[in-house]
Amino acid sequence: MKNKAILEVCNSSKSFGGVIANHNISLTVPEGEIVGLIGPNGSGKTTLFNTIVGTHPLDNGEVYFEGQEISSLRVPEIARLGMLRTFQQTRIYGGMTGVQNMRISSPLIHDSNFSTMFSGLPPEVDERSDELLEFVGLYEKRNLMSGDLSFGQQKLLEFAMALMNEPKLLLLDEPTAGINPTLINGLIDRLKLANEKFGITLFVIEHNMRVVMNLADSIYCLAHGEMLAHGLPDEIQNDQKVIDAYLGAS
Amino acid sequence: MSTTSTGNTGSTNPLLYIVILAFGIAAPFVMPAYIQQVSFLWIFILFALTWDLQGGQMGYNSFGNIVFFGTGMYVSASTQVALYFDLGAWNESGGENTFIHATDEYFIGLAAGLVLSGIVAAALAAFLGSGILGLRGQYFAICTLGLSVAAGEIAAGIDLIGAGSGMSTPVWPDAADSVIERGTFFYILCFMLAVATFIACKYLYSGRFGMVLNAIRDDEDKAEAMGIHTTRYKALSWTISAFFLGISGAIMGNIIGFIDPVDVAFTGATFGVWMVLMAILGGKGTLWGPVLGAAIFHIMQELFWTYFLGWQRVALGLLIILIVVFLPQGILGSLREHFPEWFGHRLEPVAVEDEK
Amino acid sequence: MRIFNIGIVLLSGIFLACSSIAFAKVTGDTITLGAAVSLTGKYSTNGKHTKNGYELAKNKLNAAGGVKVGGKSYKLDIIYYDDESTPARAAQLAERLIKQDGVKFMLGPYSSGLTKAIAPVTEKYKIPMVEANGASRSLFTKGYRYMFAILTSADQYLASAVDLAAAAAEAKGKSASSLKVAMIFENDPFSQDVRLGVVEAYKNHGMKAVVDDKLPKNIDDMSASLAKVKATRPDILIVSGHSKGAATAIRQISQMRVDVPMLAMTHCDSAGYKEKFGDAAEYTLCAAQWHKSLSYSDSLFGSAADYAVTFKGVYNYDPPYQAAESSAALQVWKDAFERAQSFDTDKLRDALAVTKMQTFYGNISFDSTGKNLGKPMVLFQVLDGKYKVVSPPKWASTKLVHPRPKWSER
Amino acid sequence: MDNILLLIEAPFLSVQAILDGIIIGALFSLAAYGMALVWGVMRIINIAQGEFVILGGYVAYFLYEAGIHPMFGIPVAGVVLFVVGYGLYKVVIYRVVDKDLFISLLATFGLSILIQQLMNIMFGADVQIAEAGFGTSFMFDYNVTIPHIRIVTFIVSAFLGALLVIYIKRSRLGQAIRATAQNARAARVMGIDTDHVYAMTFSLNAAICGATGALVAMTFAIHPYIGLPYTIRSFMIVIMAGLGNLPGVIAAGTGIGVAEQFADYIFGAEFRMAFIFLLLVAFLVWRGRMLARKREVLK
Repeated sequence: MKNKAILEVCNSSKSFGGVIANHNISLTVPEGEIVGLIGPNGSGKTTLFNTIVGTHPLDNGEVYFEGQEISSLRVPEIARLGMLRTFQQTRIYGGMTGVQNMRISSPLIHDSNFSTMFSGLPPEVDERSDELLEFVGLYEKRNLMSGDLSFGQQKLLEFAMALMNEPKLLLLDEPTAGINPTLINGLIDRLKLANEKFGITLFVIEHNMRVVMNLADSIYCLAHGEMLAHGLPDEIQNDQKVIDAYLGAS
Repeated sequence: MSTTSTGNTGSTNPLLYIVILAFGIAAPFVMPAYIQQVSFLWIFILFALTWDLQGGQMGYNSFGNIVFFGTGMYVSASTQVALYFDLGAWNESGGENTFIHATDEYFIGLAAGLVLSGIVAAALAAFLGSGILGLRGQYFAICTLGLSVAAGEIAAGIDLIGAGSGMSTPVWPDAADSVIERGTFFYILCFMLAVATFIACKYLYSGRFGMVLNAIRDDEDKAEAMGIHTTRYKALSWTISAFFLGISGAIMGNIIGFIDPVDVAFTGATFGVWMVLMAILGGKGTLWGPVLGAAIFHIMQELFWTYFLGWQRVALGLLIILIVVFLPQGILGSLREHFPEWFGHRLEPVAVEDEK
Repeated sequence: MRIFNIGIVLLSGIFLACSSIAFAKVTGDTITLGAAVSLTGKYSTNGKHTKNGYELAKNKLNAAGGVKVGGKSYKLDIIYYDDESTPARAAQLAERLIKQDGVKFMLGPYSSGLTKAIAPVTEKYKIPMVEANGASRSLFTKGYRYMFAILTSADQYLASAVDLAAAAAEAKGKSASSLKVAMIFENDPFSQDVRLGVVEAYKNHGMKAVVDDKLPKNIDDMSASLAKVKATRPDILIVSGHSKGAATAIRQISQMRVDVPMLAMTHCDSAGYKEKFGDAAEYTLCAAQWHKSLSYSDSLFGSAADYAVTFKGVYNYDPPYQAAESSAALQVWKDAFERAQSFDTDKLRDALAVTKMQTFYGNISFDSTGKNLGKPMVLFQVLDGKYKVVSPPKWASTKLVHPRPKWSER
Repeated sequence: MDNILLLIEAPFLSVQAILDGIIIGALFSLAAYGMALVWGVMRIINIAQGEFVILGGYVAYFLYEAGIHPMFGIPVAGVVLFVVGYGLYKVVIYRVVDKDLFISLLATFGLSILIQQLMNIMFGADVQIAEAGFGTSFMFDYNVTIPHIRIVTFIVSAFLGALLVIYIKRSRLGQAIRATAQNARAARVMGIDTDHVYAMTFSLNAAICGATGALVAMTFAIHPYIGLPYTIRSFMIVIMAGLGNLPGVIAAGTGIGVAEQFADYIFGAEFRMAFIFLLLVAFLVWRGRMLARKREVLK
């Protein structure tokens, strides 16, 4: 492994009332890389994300972020450490404008004590927000209600908000779902750029094989709540188990 | 889905402030006969503004804010009395005892009462908030409704503050009339408090506080996922509302002069609901909406009282239904929906100068 | 900009609305009085009695030539507002009556709580108020100079029932101090004041309280309290809680067969007690400010019985004492106007303070705190479906039936 | 303290409290079941529930005044309130049924004020009762009383509850109601006229309240302003029991009924309302805390 692991999951298990969603899953995400996570519908990908960022408590196992155990921390605490996730169903603040969505995502908000809670935000935040809106191509729509934006634009805005937060690790849940195919290439470029330019490690759930092969440095594959395979994109593409899982043969 | 006015929406014409301030200052001279109604107007504006701090901006629809109003009322009245007399004896007031505050006693007591009422109400909000603000949606609404009813019933059971017999506030000293008339004095307090509340809200909404509240309203899970200390902001927002409501209760108690636990202090079914309606009528989640809503509501209500004698509550019930059915976004909310560009929501192709 | 326009329109609206002030006190040949009464809310039954009492007396007085001041005869008129049975509203309305409608002469609302809210306002503006329905004694300890109450204060409502029980016990050779008292009172200013009077009375006799329950204002069930009464077997059960309390009590006492030697309450007649409950109401002692069988009379209404006939002719029900008091309040005003021969509020106050008159409702004269000293409370007992006065002895039309027969023996 | 001693000294008080509590609880359960129905199917919390109950009480009262035995008021009030409920749905409720929950909460709150005031204007604020004229039974040497009307109330509540459950289970409309409750959109796709289902659900709830009200008029007393406690109790029962859980509703209903009676004895009746409402608050906070432990929120 060339880089040290930023995220490590050891033997994570989670079940919901008898239905096992994740069973003994272990994986590592090396710092600075883009790691993909694939698997058929219902294989437990989103559950894994949820347990990593603290939405559900783990039944078993541990999660380490930058060497620190975070298994029992809650969502906001984990987010403040620098691990952020986006949602499959895009979630933005629909009643606020694009600019406001960006400003509120500034990591300065993490610091909330009596003196800072009531203050404004420094001008650097606006500069950075303009820069990122420009980056995702939403600058001219920045003062529209974000709830009125198209679905794809909201997806981009959510991505920009995540970047605004300056995370060390970003967990993306199907970033291309529902996006016009002609825009997908642009999105892939931006993801790669974010990884290179801002140095953000990405961990991406993705259904679109073309995208994930193009994007990821390495790929994990889940099926029926268990880790099926791990390897470089080429290895995964040719892995018989993965192919079977996707075709439903297993 | 509601709307917002934080940060960079269309700026308000400064003339409006001047006109409102002029109105506020001139009212006691221009229409002295209406001084109490205008005092109530300011308090109603405060009600709507403080409710909106949770209901509109934060998405936590509270029916329980009246608890802080009533608490402030009792705290202030008790302080005013207890500083100089035995509280229990005051409230039982059997026999031929009379209790009369001297002029300086009255005003010192009142000052202490006003300050304490704000502090105690705020502390209560911080305490209650830690438990109740963890609930969401209708559970929060109903829980606060339960709280407001329970508060009145509990107050009605405490003998020290007069229990169900209620409590009279100290009588205005006649000697003070040579300096200032009672109505005018309380009018000034109401006006100043409403202005202070407005300024506080405006300030809060202009910075990150308002933005965080809006984020909680739009998607609390997302806000948490982005690492925001949501609990802290929620509790603080309630505490701020409670502070102003507590003081308004203290003033109101003195204006009315008699505190009944259920009908004057913890009036969940009247003031408690009206504050919600006023904010919704004007447009919740906006700074000016509650102000506008309170003004319209108050005027309508006074007209109902005058012209629909005995039917005014029927009219009120109808009004509630009409508002929520046909104008759920409120006046400003509907305007924003139809004319978003008035509020600064427009395409800006080139980088124009940054607002704010 | 738009918001600005809205603001301007709104503000001008307020100014416009306020410019239509109608000043009224005495214009032409009309004297205008003001009253906030409960037309809606929990007191609306008694609020209606109050208003009917005012209206009847007003019409009767006007028909009889009105009020003569300075050789001119004036008609009476009354401005009503609905206080919705809440003190907050009542205080606002008093302010409104005085400052906007220019009312200089006030009539009282229904209930002690509302009177408590209005009295500070009338006092502040030095507007005399004759009130007929605020009996709480804390009204008379605040040094109010402009408030005159034509009724007996609430603490005396049922104290005489305790005295009656004591007398009955002593007549049988038992000591009064051996008696046990059970009290169930609504948690509101009036009923709690009644309770204070009862507490004073039973302490005087050295009796012991075994049940002392307060009921919430929204009560529709007092079975828990009554079960306690059954368990403790008191000699006297005293209940007060406006009409609602009276109706609930009598129903559940008969349902649960609560046997007590003496049962006393307030608000029997306004609850439509004997009409609605028939046998269940038998032998109950009821406190009242007034009753049509009393031998008071005046020149306007004739005797108390005549008043009842007149009232029934207009409103189609027997007048409860709340209506009678209210009618009498207007007679007090007329008397004061004619003695003062002036519309000056201070002169009227002084005239009111020395009132000494006889009405169908009873004698009226005020002490320095403003309460009526001229007449006592009466207690009647429901016997054979009729109200019979049993106390004070002067008016007693029959002897007290004591103890109440047990339910099983009826 | 004295109160607790009294309970120990006179054990039949406890028997009385439990009996009264169960019977009252049955009455609450009925109204609560209607509320759960509307809540589950339409996602509306009906604040006017208590007013429907009182309105039903007035129907029974007027029959009684007209010389008809108020027991007939149970079906008649059911029918009358069904019509009232249908009318209110068509005029007001259908406009808020798909909106934010808070909007419908406020709308029904407006309805409740409106109905209260109209009742006050039309029927007066007097306390009214419809006397069924049944006797009373005694136990333990006259110490425990059971008015027969309460037994009747209990039986009728149980019978109506059972009838309702069977109806919802078996009938076509019942099936449509359950389908809509589970997933309104899917039900619509499957050709169920959800608007009709909503109208029927709301009217059915009103009818249940009406029948409950007739029983209330016979057991307790009615007047225009006494609806709110019924609403709140129904609500409490529903949250304690959960939606669509009839055994839970009955258990919670009788539980609250009994708890209230004991609270009366122990804390004094003046704290009865406070007790109910604080119980509500405490229960909600407790549930919120329990869920937070699982990193979930009460939604």
